[in-house]
Amino acid sequence: MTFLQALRYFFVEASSNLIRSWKISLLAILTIAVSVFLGGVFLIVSGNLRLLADQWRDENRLVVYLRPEAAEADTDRIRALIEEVSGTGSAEYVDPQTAEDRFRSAFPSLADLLEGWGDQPLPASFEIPTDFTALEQGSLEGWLKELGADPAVQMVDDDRDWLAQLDGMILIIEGLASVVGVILLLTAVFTISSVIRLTAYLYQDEIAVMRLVGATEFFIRGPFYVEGLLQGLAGGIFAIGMLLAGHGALFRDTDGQQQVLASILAETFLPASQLLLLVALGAAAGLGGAVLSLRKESLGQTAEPE
Amino acid sequence: MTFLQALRYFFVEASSNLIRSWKISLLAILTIAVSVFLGGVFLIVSGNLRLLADQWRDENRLVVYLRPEAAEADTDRIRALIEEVSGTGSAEYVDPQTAEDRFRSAFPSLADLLEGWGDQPLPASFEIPTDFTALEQGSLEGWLKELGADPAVQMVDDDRDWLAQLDGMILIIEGLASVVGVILLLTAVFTISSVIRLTAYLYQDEIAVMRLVGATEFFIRGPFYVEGLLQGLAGGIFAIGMLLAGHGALFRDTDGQQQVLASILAETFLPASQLLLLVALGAAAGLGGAVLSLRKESLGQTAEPE
Amino acid sequence: MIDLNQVSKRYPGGQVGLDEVSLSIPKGQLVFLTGASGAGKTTLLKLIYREEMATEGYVLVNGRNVSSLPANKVPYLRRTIGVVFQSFRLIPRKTVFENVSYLPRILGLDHREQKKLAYETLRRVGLAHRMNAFPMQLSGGEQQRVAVARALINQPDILLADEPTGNLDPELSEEILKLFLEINLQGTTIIFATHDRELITRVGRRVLTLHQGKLVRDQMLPGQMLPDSAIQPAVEEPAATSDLGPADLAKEEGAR
Amino acid sequence: MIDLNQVSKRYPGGQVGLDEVSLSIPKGQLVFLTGASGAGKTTLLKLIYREEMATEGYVLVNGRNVSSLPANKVPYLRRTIGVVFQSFRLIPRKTVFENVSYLPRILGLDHREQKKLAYETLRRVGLAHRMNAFPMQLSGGEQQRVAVARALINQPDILLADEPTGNLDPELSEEILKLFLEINLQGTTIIFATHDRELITRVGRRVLTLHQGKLVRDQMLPGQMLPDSAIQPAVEEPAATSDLGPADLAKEEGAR
Ligand SMILES: Nc1ncnc2c1ncn2[C@@H]1O[C@H](COP(=O)(O)OP(=O)(O)OP(=O)(O)O)[C@@H](O)[C@H]1O
Ligand SMILES: Nc1ncnc2c1ncn2[C@@H]1O[C@H](COP(=O)(O)OP(=O)(O)OP(=O)(O)O)[C@@H](O)[C@H]1O
Ligand SMILES: [Mg+2]
Ligand SMILES: [Mg+2]
Repeated sequence: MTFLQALRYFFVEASSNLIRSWKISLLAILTIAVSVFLGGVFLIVSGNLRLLADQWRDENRLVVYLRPEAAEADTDRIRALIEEVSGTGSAEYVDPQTAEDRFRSAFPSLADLLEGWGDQPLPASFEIPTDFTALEQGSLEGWLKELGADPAVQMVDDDRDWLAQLDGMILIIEGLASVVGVILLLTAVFTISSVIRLTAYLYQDEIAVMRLVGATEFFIRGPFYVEGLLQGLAGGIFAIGMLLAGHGALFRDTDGQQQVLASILAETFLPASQLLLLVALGAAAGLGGAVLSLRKESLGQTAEPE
Repeated sequence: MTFLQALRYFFVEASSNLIRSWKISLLAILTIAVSVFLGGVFLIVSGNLRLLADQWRDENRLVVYLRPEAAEADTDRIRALIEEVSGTGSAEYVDPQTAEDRFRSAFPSLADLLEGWGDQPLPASFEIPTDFTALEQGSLEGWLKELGADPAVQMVDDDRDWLAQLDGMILIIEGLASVVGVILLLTAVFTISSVIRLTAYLYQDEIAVMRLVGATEFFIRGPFYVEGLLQGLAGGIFAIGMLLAGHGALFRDTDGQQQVLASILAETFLPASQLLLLVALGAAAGLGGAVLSLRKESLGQTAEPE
Repeated sequence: MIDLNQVSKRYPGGQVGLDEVSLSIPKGQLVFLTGASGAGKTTLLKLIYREEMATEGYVLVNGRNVSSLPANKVPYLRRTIGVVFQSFRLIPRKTVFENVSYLPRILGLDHREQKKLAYETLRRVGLAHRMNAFPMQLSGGEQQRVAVARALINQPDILLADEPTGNLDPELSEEILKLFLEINLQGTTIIFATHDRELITRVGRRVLTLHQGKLVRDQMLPGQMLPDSAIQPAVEEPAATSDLGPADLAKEEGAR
Repeated sequence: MIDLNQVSKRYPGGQVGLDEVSLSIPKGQLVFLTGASGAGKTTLLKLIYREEMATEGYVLVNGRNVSSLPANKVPYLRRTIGVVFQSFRLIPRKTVFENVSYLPRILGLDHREQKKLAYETLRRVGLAHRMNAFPMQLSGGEQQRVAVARALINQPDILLADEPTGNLDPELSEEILKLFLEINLQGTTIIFATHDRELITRVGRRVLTLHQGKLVRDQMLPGQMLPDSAIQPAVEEPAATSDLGPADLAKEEGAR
């Protein structure tokens, strides 16, 4: 038999087995589908959280407060000093009035506090996006010191406190997701190999007979491998379907509060490349399970499952 | 055979089956263990998050700012007005100096701002813990209005903005955990019933023979039910062991950042009652899987798994 | 004891298992059942212990219609019937002892009595020394004898033996036969399906011959071989229900 | 073709399967293998197609030591050996056709040829009309004939038949026997394990008798029954390897 003929034989054999033992096949397919689905949920949620974090990081700014007595020349000098590093046009000048307006809208409950502090209670400042990561940590520190030492600068607020807090939160959330993710992955692998191993137990009499009438391992295992592969593919595709359906349902039937949750966790769906990855994962799981469960040479030598 | 004899028979039969088919038994036990373990992780994490949230909520206060010109009599009047509702001794008076100290330590980067605002930049205030939920929403609103209308009161900051944000965050985290939890639960039930159903397929020839030699359903199913129950119990106990071990490991081998994460997510272990619940869950899963998989009258009528 | 009234069994695929068979077997009778491969012997036995149900007609066992028996009563019917299955049907996960003593065990016999009973019964088929072996560790003939022991252990009212000597050498077949004759003398009704014509002619008794699902012959053979232990018949020999005389059995139903 | 040299097989439980058996079977010979239940017949066959391995001595098939054959060569050995297993060993998930044509199929025969070959072979055992049935839907004798067809389909060099007529009526046994004689004439070496002494004496040829794992008799019987189709023997009759004269086989190995 040529290799192509053999391949054809494997596929015919595998599909007829799939159809004949459709209950068990369905079980295996669903198991893989559930696992891949969970993987997909993890990818979606972690992807969205990462997006959110990036957004927060983008919005974070370095603020250089100027002394109230700073002249226009001082302001220009400081701007030049800043843009030398962060790039031309990157620094936004916030005059005292704007600062006050922003404070009022950000902390309406504290707005009254400003009343007692006379006219122009907040200083002018420069705000610079912190995404200019070209500068290394060491030289950034130096530059910040230099800025802070400028006589016209009252204070440099680089928000690193807050950034650290943000990082901590992202870490918490990602950590949580990773822990759950790893556990899920282990469960999935475990489940799939359980199901396929039990299936192999069911087939072991059959395998024993094939061996006894002169089949080589290649012909015995081929159909099972292809069966595992097909089950895995089906499971993966099914999971993608569930993900799509679930994603759709999440954004259709939800009211306000849930809507917020949904949009934070699952606004963006997976890109095609990751969908493909998930299907490949399902196929690999199916094939891997089959390989794993047929691994032992001794399998099929005894009719009694132990 | 008396019922007690029958029960004894079931146990003897079940344990000898467990020992003889120890590979498959181990599979079932591990599956249940993994599921119960995941349930336990969920309980621990959600319990700790809830604790954290409660802590935050406890620390949240209602703040009544007094006008700078408020006299001592005004202060006493306001205190009476507040304690009438929140209970005697509940309101804490924060004088301007304390307020300033607190601001400085809370926002060190903004401390310089206070310099320009003259002496006593922050007003005196009353802080009241918000855990007096005895008042209904409607009357609380009225009371807050009344307070705000008092001539000596500059502003009532009931932090409801911030509370809403906190609630939102808790909702997000709990929502995330719940979604994952529900999916996990479904996976566990699915997995267990898969494993037990496949096991039942393995036993169906055996069951058919028992039927043919005159065994009643009671005697056929009894040992399988007990087997499922024992597997479930073992799985549950094993899971508790894993949880304890995992919890221990988390607090032994971690450095700073992870330590923070760990203490937020898993500081407190589960109370005995919840541990018992988890073991019971495992047992129920094992028994339920056995019942489910032997449900069909037709099972064991044919030697060929479909 | 066992009555079939115009019984037909058509399998789902359209195969005819039995075709309008009527017969009556009184209590205590030993009946041989013969016929070519695929003639319907196993089918007939299956209808009696209700592994299969008749598609037409009815089967009475002890006067009760087997087909209309509610499902939860079927086990009690089967406990009064010992069956030696053609393919043995031993439980691979259980030892010889456990296979044989399954029914006594669920009937509440204590362990020591089970052991004694199983030992006694296995000794009679020559397998007492293999009590703790698993079926897969036995030769074909040994498995068959375990199946025989299981059918006999509960002293059933009816014994259905489907080709119980097909894997045994003549000497062992003879011993199994004697065993059957003995328990028959104690009142057990026996239907013995076999291809072994030599055995049938030697023993005599009533012989039912099936051909393509039809009962084509119901005859009484002479040559009443009795077990060594039999001093006098405990049950009187029932009259033949067919008036076909004894004939050369070897010439029967040659066409397959 | 098949040589056993001081071969012993002791099973893990301590059971003796074979005990120092030496024998030689030349190409093209038809040999009967007999002995009481548990005597070691199946064990001897298993050693030849290497389902079991000898614990002592060695088994040569076609001059090659079967025990030292690497695992990946075993399938090629087995393809030259057709085996009718005592317990049939049909695959329940596959139809009769698929069971029978499994080996031709993996050897690369196209579907039409498989079908033709399977039909031809099944027709010879009288089961061509049940090609699409599953084993569970067949009677015991029908299953046995499927097992026979599977062993024959690939025209093996060696045929090992373990009690291949135990579930068949005398007429069918006769036909199976004729089939074996025919393929024997075409050069296939056959070992035929059976309890049917009548059949052995009628056919004649060489008879090996086992008793408790030992080869206790190796004799040549007269009465050379030939298949109807045989005009003249294609293979000359090999000489007996034992000088034990023909004896009354029925008196052999009575002690169990
Ligand atoms: N897997 C095994 N484990 C242990 N003992 C075994 C095993 N297989 C066979 N035996 C023992 O080896 C002996 C020979 O068995 P074998 O199957 O060769 O007998 P046989 O001649 O084929 O008998 P039969 O006519 O009953 O089929 C028997 O006593 C049997 O119990
Ligand atoms: N489950 C089934 N489905 C379809 N056909 C069946 C089934 N069981 C038996 N048959 C068919 O019914 C007929 C009678 O079968 P049965 O098993 O009663 O024969 P038997 O007399 O016992 O033969 P044997 O001597 O070969 O055991 C056969 O043609 C067989 O193929
Ligand atoms: Mg039959
Ligand atoms: Mg044998």
